[in-house]
Amino acid sequence: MIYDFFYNLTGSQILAYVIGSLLPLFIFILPFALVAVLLERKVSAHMQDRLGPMRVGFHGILQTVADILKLIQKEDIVASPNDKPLFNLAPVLVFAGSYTAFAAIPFTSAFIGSNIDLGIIFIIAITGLVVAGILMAGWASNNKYTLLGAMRSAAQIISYEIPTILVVLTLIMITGTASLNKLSEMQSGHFWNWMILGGPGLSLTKFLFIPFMIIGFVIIYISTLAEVNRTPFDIPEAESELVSGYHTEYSGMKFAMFFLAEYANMFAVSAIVVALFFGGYQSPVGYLGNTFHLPWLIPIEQFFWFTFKGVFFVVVQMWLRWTLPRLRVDQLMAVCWKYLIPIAFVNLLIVGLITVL
Amino acid sequence: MKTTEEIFNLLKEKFGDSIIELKTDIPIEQFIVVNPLEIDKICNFLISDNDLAFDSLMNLSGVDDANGEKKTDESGNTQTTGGTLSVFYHLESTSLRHKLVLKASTSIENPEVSSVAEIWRVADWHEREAYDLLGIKFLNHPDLRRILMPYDWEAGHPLRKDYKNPEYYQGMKVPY
Amino acid sequence: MSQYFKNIWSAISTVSIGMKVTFKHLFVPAVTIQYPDVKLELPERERNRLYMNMDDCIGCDQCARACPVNCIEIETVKSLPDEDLGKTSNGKRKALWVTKFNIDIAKCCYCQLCVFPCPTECIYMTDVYEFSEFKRDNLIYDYATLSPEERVQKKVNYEKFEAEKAAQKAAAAAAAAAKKAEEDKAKAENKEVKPENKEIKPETKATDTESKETKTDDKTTSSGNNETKPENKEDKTE
Amino acid sequence: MAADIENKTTTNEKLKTEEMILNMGPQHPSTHGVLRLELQLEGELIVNVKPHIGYLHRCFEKHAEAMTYPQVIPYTDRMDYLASMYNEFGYAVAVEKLLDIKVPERVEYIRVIMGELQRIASHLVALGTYGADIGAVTPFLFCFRDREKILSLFEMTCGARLLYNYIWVGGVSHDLHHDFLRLTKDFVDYFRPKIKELNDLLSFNKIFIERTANVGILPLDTAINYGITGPMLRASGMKWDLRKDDPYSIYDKFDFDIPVGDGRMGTVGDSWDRYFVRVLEMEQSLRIIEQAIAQIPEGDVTSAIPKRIKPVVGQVYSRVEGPRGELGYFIISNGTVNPFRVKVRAPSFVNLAVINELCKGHLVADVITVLGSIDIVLGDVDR
Repeated sequence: MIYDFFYNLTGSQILAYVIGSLLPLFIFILPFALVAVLLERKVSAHMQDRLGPMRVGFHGILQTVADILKLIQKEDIVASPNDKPLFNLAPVLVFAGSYTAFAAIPFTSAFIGSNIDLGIIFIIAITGLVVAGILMAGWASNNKYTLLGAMRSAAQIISYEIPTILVVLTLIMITGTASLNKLSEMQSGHFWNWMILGGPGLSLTKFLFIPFMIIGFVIIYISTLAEVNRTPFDIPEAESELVSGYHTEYSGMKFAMFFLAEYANMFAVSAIVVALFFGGYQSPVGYLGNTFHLPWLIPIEQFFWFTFKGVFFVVVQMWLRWTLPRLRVDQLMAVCWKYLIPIAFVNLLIVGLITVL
Repeated sequence: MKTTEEIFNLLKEKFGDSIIELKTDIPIEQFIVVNPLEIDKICNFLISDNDLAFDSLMNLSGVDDANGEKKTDESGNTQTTGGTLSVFYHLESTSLRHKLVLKASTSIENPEVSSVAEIWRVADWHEREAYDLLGIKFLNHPDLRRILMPYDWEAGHPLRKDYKNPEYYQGMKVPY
Repeated sequence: MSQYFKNIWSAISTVSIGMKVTFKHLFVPAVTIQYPDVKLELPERERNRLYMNMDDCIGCDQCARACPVNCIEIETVKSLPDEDLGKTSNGKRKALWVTKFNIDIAKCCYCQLCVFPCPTECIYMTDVYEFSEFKRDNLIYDYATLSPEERVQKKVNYEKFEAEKAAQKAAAAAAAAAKKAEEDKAKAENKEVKPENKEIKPETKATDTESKETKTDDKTTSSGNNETKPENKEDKTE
Repeated sequence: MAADIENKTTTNEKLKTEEMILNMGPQHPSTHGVLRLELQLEGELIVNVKPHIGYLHRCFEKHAEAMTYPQVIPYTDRMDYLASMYNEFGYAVAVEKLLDIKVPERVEYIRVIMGELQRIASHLVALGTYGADIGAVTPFLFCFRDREKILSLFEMTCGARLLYNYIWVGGVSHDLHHDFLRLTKDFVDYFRPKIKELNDLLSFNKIFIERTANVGILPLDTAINYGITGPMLRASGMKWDLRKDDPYSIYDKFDFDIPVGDGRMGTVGDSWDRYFVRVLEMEQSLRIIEQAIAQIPEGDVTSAIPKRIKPVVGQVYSRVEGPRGELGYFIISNGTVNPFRVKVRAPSFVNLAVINELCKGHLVADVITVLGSIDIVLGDVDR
């Protein structure tokens, strides 16, 4: 829909596409990243009986803006032995990897970056790009600690994509479509139509799906947590061992890129979980727009519900970060290969059997 | 539970002359003065003998006895020659609950004491510290090098009574 | 196989207990205070910056001796007998001009060992803790109340007085020596009559009296400091 | 077919992988101070750990020879700066044994209360930083919030928060503040449920157990041979606490038991045991403080402080149970006002020597776990 609007406006297809997919980047993600950084510091502070940033602006509202300004004017140190081209390319790759994922996420029924059919497969493929960026950063900083950090994060992200794909397969099997947009439309109506509760319609299979959908949700939530390097899987930037892993040597704007990429990734990942299981932009309790017959109000409400659910899961990620200690590298692999993948397989088989019924 | 005298007599007839004397006049603690080059045989016996069983070495401390004769030559600064460096071993048996203090003193010119690091692993670092701060060389110590001072500190051993702080250490002024 | 599921179950249960604890703490009021705006009020025995009440100080150097890091430097000049320096608050007569009294607060280790031996309790620790400086030698607090010229002047006139006294003593000694010389001569005539040793004894006694005499007048001048030799352990209980 | 399998193995030998030397250098977020660990790594597996110490060496023993006996006390504070009350306690007991003076009853009780409060504060730092090393930051904040209460108790009595110079030879510098006993009682009641909360959050957390159980196992005989003392020795299964086995001061008046590691979450003597023994010890210290508050008599605290300490020529070795282990003072006096030689048997110095034995074959992350469980303070190691 947005695409047609730009097409009429600019007349050229490519331009419309580019602007269409770039729109979420500037209007939503950058402000979100600012808010998320402040939110994390405030949530972690109150969980630890302290106040968090209180000085810049009322109750520290402008703290992240101050951080960004500081990072912009900070000197961008590039150590002499560093491998310069790789060193400068790494943050761009990580930044690009996590932002292109937003192209396929449906914000509202009216707007989606690019409505491709293989939406979810595209997102998982793109997040693979982040691994290349991290490896580059680790290698180019010419520092033993960052090399260790990069090796660990490569192993971690790649091995945690398998459980994600398995759970996505179960969903594709049930709904028959890989496009997130169609998936969100299927989960319309009230919250009992959401995939977590067995998807639309009132058949027996719907109730049989519920336990497996919950297991699927838990697995995908844990594995996406690992993909974003959040505790308890934040080993690549384990402050206590690797002195903050692959982005130790970065400073100034490059570090800001890594930093914002991490928060954008957090939202992208929770947006995927929301789109897959919690009805994307559908509201759980019906739309005011319908009751007052104002059609233009619906997309705004949908946008509100989408961000509300997304931010809710981001806060749960933060909550996990400030509660749990960190797993060791081999335990991390054990959790993935011994626990998540077998359970995801069994889940896939059983759901397959049920759909055949 | 054995007192120091019983242990002294036991050691005396076992090792004969390498046990020099039992000192009881110094208040608070009596100790047995031992020949420094025999110390590892004595300690081997102390740990292996089952009614002594000194299985834990509490503390090993090097002391500069500062008992050399002072000679003030014409320019007025005093030169101490002679004198001894001694090493105190505080042993304890955790099972039989009795304690023992050994003293081994060597001359200050070439202070040599045989190492007990093989018997009690705790002695390893204590002996390195005694070497580092007092210059007592421990024979066949697994890895005798400085532990607290910088590895290339040439200005001698700080805890000696006649120690002077060097003016510069690798270009940095030492006394602030 | 059962261990497998036990692991999963214990992982989920302990993680959720932990999260319950942190969730509960979201609603616990914060314990931290915003420092520059809100300042913690300190107990009255607080030990931060040393304060020196100069007009009570008698220059006895007890605090400088008690300090483990020697961060107190005191120089005193004896006052002339005629000068009156007034009394300290608890009635001790002051006899020494304190020409230099500085505390290097950068070296001070805040152990309060100097406060206890002070006889007139003029050095004590206040609860001021914000006294950082840009230059390090601003941290050397100079408490002496005499202006620089007065200090030099005090020293000068004390030397002058010292020189006078020495000259006076020399003159007296010369006179005594001359007097003694005549005595010897007189004694020499009637020496055969009295035995040898009695003579020596009065001899030595004479010199004793003479030396005692010189000691006495030192005492008068420095009576200030040894009369007030403080009984060094007078504890100041709160 | 067999040929290429065969030469594949040979290329393997040619593919010589040499070890990587990783310097967990003096500035590292989790070495508890300026300690350099030279790790020889085979990939992530540890072949050998060589600790380099001495970065914080301030030659306490040389200072002590230039000071008078009371002036040494501010220097003992700066050795194990997280448990300076107990350093002073050890030094005071040693010199009192040398001078053979008897301290009034009230002073003994004050010293026990202060010592046990300092033990809790020191354990709180140990447990908090241990959680932070493993990755859980929240317990660190909770532990420091509770430690602040103890520091304000100390600040009320002697004016300082970290380095007190409060316990003197023969007594204490100030008498207790008039509402010190009431506030300590409130602290004890406030703190007991907080230990349970710490347990819920960290001690029994599955990930924490996974990270610390069966890591860095210290068998009992190597522990005794390495001279390990304190919570580390008790975690290896030996019931050895100087407060009971070599009693000093009035610890025999209180009943408290000594927690011993029992391998609940792994084998006996692993990192989890060393952590949990400290948690149990905090509860025992609370019991001691409660009994001490109940029985403390009245009396003057500065009566037995000698004016000038000039001990007779002699030597003494006395030891106390510090929060990190056996803290021994070997004092030789030559009859003058200054001690002739003061040698300190520092618990962290001895406990650190065993890190090579514990870390062999573990991963890099485990070095941090083992180092955190040993709980060293570099001021104590380097003196």
